[in-house]
Amino acid sequence: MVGLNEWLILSGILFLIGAVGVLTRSNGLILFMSLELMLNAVNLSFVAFSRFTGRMDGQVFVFLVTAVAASEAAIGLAIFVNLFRLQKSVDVDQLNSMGD
Amino acid sequence: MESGLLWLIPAAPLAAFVVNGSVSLATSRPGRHAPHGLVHAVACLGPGIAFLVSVWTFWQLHGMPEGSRVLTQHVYEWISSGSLQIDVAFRIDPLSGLMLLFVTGVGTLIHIYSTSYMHEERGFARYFTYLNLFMFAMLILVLADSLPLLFVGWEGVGLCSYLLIGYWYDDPEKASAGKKAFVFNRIGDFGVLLAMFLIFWTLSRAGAPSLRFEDIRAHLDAFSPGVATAVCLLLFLGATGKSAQIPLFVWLPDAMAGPTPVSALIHAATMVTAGVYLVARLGFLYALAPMALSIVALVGATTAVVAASIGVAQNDFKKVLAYSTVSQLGYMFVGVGVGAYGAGIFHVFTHAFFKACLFLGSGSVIHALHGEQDIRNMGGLRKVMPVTFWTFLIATLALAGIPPLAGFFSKDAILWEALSRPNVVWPWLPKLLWAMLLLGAFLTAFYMWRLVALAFFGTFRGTKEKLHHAHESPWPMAMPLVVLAACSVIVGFFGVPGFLGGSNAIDHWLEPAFVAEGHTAVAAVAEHAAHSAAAEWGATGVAMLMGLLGIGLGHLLYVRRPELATQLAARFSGLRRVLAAKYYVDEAYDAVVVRPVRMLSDRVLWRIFDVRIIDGIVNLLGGLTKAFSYVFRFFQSGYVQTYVFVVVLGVLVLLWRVK
Amino acid sequence: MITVPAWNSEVWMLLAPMVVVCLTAVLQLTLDLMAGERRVPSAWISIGGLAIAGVLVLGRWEAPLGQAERALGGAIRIDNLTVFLTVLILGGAALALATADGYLDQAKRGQRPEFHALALFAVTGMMLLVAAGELMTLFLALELLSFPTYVLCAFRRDQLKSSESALKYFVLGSFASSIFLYGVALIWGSTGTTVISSLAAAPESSLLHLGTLLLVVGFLFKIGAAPFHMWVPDVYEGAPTPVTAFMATTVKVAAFGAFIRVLVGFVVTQSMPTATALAVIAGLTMIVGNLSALTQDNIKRMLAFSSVAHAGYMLVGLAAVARSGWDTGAVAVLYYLAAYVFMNIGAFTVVTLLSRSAEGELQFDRDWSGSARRYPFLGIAMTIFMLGLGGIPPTAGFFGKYSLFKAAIDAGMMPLVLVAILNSLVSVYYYLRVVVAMYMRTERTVIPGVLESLAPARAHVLQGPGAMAAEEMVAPPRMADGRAWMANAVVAICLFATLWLGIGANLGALPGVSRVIDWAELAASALR
Amino acid sequence: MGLLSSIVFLPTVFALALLLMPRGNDRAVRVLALVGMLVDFAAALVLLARFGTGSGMQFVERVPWIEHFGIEYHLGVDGISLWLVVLTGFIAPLAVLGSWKGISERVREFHVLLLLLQTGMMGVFMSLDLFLFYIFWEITLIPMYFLVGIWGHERRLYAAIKFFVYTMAGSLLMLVAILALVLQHQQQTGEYTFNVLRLYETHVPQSQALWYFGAFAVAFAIKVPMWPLHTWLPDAHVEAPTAGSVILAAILLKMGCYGFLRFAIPLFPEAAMAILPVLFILPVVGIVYGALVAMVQPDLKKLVAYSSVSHLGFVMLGLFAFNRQGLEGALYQMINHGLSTGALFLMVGMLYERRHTRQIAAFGGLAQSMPVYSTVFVIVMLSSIGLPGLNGFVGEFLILLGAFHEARPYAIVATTGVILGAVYMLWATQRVLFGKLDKDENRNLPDLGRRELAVLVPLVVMILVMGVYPKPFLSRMHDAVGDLMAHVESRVENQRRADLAPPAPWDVARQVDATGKGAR
Amino acid sequence: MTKRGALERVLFYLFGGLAVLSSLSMVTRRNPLGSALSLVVAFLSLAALYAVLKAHLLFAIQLWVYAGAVMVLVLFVIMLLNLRESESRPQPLGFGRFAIATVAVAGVGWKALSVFAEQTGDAVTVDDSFGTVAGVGEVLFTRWVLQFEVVSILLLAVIVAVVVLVKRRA
Repeated sequence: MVGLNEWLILSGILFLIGAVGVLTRSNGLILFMSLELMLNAVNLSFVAFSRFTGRMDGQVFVFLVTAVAASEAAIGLAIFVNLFRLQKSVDVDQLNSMGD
Repeated sequence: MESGLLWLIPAAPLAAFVVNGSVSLATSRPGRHAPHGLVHAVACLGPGIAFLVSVWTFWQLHGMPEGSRVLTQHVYEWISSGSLQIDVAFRIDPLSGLMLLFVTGVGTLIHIYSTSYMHEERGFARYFTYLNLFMFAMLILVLADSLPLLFVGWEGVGLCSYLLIGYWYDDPEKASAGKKAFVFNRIGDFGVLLAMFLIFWTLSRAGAPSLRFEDIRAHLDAFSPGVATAVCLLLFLGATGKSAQIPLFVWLPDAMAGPTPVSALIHAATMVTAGVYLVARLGFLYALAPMALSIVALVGATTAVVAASIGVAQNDFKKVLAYSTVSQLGYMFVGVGVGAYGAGIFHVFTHAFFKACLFLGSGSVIHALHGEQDIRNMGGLRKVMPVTFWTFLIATLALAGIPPLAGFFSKDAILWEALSRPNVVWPWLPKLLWAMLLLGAFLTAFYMWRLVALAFFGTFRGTKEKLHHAHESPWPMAMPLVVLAACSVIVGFFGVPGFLGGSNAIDHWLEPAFVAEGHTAVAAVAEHAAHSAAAEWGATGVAMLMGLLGIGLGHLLYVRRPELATQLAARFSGLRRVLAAKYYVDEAYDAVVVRPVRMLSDRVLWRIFDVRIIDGIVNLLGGLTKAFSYVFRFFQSGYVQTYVFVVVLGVLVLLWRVK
Repeated sequence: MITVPAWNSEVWMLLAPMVVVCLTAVLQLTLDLMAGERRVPSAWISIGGLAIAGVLVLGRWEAPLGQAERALGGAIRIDNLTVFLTVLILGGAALALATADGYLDQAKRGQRPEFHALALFAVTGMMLLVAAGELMTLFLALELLSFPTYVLCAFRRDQLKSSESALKYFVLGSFASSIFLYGVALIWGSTGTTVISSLAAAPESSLLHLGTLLLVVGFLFKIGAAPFHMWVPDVYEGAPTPVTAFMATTVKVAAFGAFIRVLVGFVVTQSMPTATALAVIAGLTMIVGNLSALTQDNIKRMLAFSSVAHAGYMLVGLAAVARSGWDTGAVAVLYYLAAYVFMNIGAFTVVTLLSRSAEGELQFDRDWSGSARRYPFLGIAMTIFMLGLGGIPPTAGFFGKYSLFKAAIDAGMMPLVLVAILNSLVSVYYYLRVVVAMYMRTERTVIPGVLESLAPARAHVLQGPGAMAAEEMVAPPRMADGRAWMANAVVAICLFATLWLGIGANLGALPGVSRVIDWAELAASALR
Repeated sequence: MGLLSSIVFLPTVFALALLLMPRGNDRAVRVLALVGMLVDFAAALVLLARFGTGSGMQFVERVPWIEHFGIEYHLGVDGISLWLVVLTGFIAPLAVLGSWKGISERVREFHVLLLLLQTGMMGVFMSLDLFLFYIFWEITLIPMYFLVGIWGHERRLYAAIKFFVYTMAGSLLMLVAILALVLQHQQQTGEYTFNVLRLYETHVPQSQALWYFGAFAVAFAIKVPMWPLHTWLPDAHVEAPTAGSVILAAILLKMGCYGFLRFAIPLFPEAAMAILPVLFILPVVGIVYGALVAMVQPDLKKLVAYSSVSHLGFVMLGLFAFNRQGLEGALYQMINHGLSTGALFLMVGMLYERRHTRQIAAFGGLAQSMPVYSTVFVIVMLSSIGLPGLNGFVGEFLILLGAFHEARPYAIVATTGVILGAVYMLWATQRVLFGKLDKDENRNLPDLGRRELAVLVPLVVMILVMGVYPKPFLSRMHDAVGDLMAHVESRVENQRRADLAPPAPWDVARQVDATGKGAR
Repeated sequence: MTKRGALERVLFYLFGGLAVLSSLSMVTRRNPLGSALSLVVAFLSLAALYAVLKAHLLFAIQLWVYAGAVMVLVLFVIMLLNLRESESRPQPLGFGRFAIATVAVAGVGWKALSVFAEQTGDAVTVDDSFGTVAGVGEVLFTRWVLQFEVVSILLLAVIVAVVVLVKRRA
């Protein structure tokens, strides 16, 4: 049997990889994908908890989160598209017109 | 006894001050002129009325039984705070009565004199305003029944002195002299203030908080010897300021920058004697502090000699007189310092007349010579200005202590008292005092005769033009001279000592003012050692001899053999220079006090402490805050991933610290 | 086992305010389609919708928790706290949106209805957020308020700053919501429930602690507490000014409201050093916010950092709640929120009014020199707002700070109060800089911002004596010159509120400080 | 609306009226502002006339305000605040009149701010609720800040900000102390109140009381300003427009002294007594230091500013002496300083209007071209250096006398201030008024005009009256000062009894003082 | 039971490892297209893991929504913007950025994962409806119906939002 701890650790690792991606990739799209990965990592832990407690609420949460993630994708990509129109790039390293 | 009229004495000059002040202000704008007649009339009327009332009061006082000769008037409550109650209340006893008499008398004369002397001045209304104010303040000083009220007059006369010295304010030196006078007086006032606080504190502890002279006299038991000494020395500090004694004497010669009548009135006859008056007024307190008295006497004697020696080397007509005044004030302090208040005040009294006469005479000369003050440019005025000459001569002889003029009696009284009264603190003091005073007497006679000789004898050394214009002064100037000269002859007879067959009326008159009833300590000091009349005769003779010697030497050097004087001057040129430069006291003050303090204030306190340190800290705090601002802004890089990174760091720290 | 919510009228009444706002958003879009070329008074529609919602929600004041709430499984709690916060949100939104039309016209940006619709959706999210009694609902509400806000930030599509701010907000916001969500996951996983009231009784575990921590981080991000504040300045600066006003106020109210509920609901009951942590964060937030604001030249950026600082002040109140458990801290925070809404919307509206061509001339030191002379009302108003933000009597800001400090002292947190005091002092300096610029510097005749924006060829032509006239010609009208009465009215309302909430006494129907405090206390009593 | 409220808010009403006036008519603005100030002064005079003897507060107005926190709108006046109210009323019209010509820009705003400032100052002196007091206290800051910042001179921005931040620093500390005190009171009595009179009875443990007193003291000391927290003052004074300087010197600084008298000392008497040596040292240093630094100032206005540091050192010394003479002297000196320094600033302003410089070196010999001005200047200067017969002496004398009772060494050093005061004032007078009129610019300076006379004559008259006949002023202080002393003494006595400590030397003198009073 | 357990373990490590590897690949690809494809693999692995966890509905949803819709959207945008080697520029923090980020994240991970590692517990036995459309649907539409509605509003808002952002100028 795979223990809850293992599931959680897997979820955690994925989350952390996503975090590293957000931290390091200056390509906006890859950064964005990393964010999606983080949400998915959380989803995994929801499902794992659901499985280990027998409550299906966790799966409902995943359902809801998936919808949110899709929305996030739409919004995020729209923002990128808009930005690309202005900047001809989605490189976040080029984005510091503000800042001290 | 309550008297309803005392208020009139100060009020009259005050009213004159108000009127003249208004006139002066109203006509101050260019192109306007104050009416001479009105100003003169008002100006003279003020002190005149005061004089008349004073005479009347004096008469009344005289008519009262000895020992209870006190007239009082409570005018209104001035300051009242808790146990402190200071009233505007007047009190005339024999001492203040006497002072009153000659202050108003001489004052009136000098007002009259001034009407002529200041006739050409554009600002004469202002002059009389100040002069009237001075009379008011001086009368308050004399009439006050408490120390604070006396202090009002005390500072008031200082103010007027300041204003009048700086009367010709457009001359920076004159304005500066006024300031100097005020500041030196203030140093003295510092002492007076502290003395008042100490007295009040002492009396508070004794359960009788007050600053009235009567109350102080009634609670002398409250003063321990130490406190009494402290109070007396503090008061004496005030006296040295006002009466130009060492170490605060340097302002008085400079004060000659004022118009000459002012010098006569304020810086010779009245104000400068206020210090003596103060010591005499609180004589019962000084009696508790023999040490303080001895110091007073010693300082007085030293001043007498030092000032006289400086006077020898001065060439400014008025400066000579000024040093003479300082010197004579020293005599007065010796008088009061040895406990002979009567003698001291007697000298104040006589000095007022002959010194005023001398100053007015000098004014007459200066007036005639259109402002010439250097005696080296004078000479032979004897014939041009006979009235001035003769009155001046009389006054000079009086000052030199030639019998039977006024100065003789008073000076002799002091000399004798100084010699004859044993000193409990320093037994050797009487002889030393006597010797110094003799030296002073000799020098006085010498420089005075030098002055007379250079100014009135010989031939005129100034320009022809000046001689041509020189003339005898008009009657408003001449009349006071004559009156004062006459007084210089007469007033001495009020104090003819017993051994000369006199009754020493002044001493008897004044005595009740100095004695605290039933106070043993006072009695102990006041007790005369028994001396034979022969000794008194001898001492008097020596003193008189000194005066004659001085005159003789002066006559020899400046009338008979002027070349000898030149030779002597060349021989002792170093000494001459030191004397002419007043022992470099001014320079010493400048180097030791004025410059360092100014330097300290400017360079250290202001530019370093205030601006650099305090403000520096304030600004540094501001600057540091701003610097931190830039530190934080450095992290606000504008890169989104930096922000994410900081979030992760935040989580990291929270995880590791909180969990 | 599973309670089926009875969706009866009672439930609908409960949700009615949110529904109304949501429908208003839809109405905006529909009307736009139907109106064609005609101008739709979008702002008025929004205000109307918000007002109706306000009336509806006020009906729930002091109402007991009914069957309906239980029916929803604790997902929604319309208690006094909700009502108080909702009214604040609605009021703030109405004020912020009232200024939007003028701004958009000036910016020559269409899509006004969409703007309002998005904002109203966000308001729906906020209302839900403050009403949520369950973590998943909280999460959804958070996202519902965030997504439209991201887009609102990017509303000036033509401006790089606008898009950049949206991107930053989006990236960081998503990152933070992931963390938040992870927290929810762990909490649910360790306790089996996400309902706040049940969580209080749940057994503690390290997993729960971890989840709680992540949840709190999510909140701290939303309220802009250090070190999770770094998005604030860039986003506030880049976003269109009315959006900034909207974000800086309503979002903060919503986030703080929810945070208080969560905090008191189950965080403080756990054996974690919550109070200390909050105190440290509060201190750090104040320091970072104030010190960073100190040297800013861009007014919006300065106000952004100031809003960070204000989050710090309010965290002082929360720290006091966490320390003492008394609700005085919560009362203070609620009062402060009310004050903060008015002061900030007022300030940002003045910014809107004073910046020519929308988003120009924000370097207040330079661009606003002497502007109080031409716009005396705005000058006075801005001064009062700045004084208020600086916490100087007689303004709401002072009273807010006063009650916060009082709560903290009550809770025995004197050192924190002293830190706050020092910070107030620092803040006074930069708030006054604005006043200095407006009043004490001489008015500029040539506006560099305008000249720089011109092509170099034309700029040098303008150097000559004709520069003045040319400047008048090329400079687009300030909003203050044109259709700005609504914005001015907003300023006036905020001005009055800022003063009245500082020193007002109860005058008949007009609530004074005392009554508002009473209300805040009633609201906070819902936390017990 | 009660009398006190009228006095407080009449200026506000006039300020609002000014705001409603159409633009452009500066003269009407000035007249209206002047009328406003005069009406306020008249109200203050009514207060003075109706002020009765007896202890306790008079004309009390007490209305619940922010009930939730026990905050009340609570005004009252006793012999301590009475004169400050009257002084405030007296100075304000003169300040308006004094800036009739000097202010030509933004006239309306200027006067609105002056009127608002008036409200704030009046409020400070009348508030009996700590919270209300704090609000008024801070309110005064804002108009002053603008007055300096808008109508000031070259370095006005620096000065204005410095003034504001410096003062804020202190008052924020005070706010914390207020809160802590109120909390303490609540814990002891269960009553949440800001009523000063109630808070007087709060017992604060000494360890905390020292902190609270410190916080209050710093706030007030900055305002006074006490050395070494004085450096904002020269800057603010020099940069402020005339009216600003006048009000700053005459009234605002008194708020600090008043704060000590009404709040800091009676609230925490034990703490004050515990650090008495420090409280004596600072004013004494201030007296000497202020005088020395004033002496070397090349800028006339700065000189007057530093002289304020010195003069307020006297006030504070008297205050901390805390016996009847010291307290009444301090109160008296507050008024004196208001009159004389106010007048000096007005006169410096008049010079500035004529010559656009304040450098002493730019003048000289003005007595020739401006005799009336010079006369007034000299009178005011003499008042400032405490010449007997003028008002300054009465205050200084009482203060030093009082201080001498409590702390002789300090009093002795402080008395040197009398000398130094004369030095710098006379020197400045000499350089400005006397000497040769050798600068062409000064030759044709017009003397005082009718308006300027109208400004200065009331001041000079008061200077004279207060010097010659201080009784009506002092007698109205007696009851309030007595109350204050009784309160503090009983507090300290209680503590002493609790501590079983031997009586301090200063108390012996006080007891003697009390018996002396009885004997009279 | 053990056999099933073993199978589960194998599947867990297989898909778990795949998910981790593909995630790493996603994060480290230089080309966004490569990243996107890696992410698809990760999503698919996650879907498989959902299946292992008996979340059948979610398995499907994961395939449709993530691997399908979201990734198509991403790829579409990548194509639209024609993004290729866009990271040729030196980065502000260079390689250091990667190192620092990893350290920081590892620091967080160390603490968090150690908490996870403490978690024990076995999967509970569940009935057949667990994770099915019917089972999840029942819960969703009873207890979580309000949240469901909220999501619908969210989607509506997002539609408006996206239109606002990308609509061509009128």
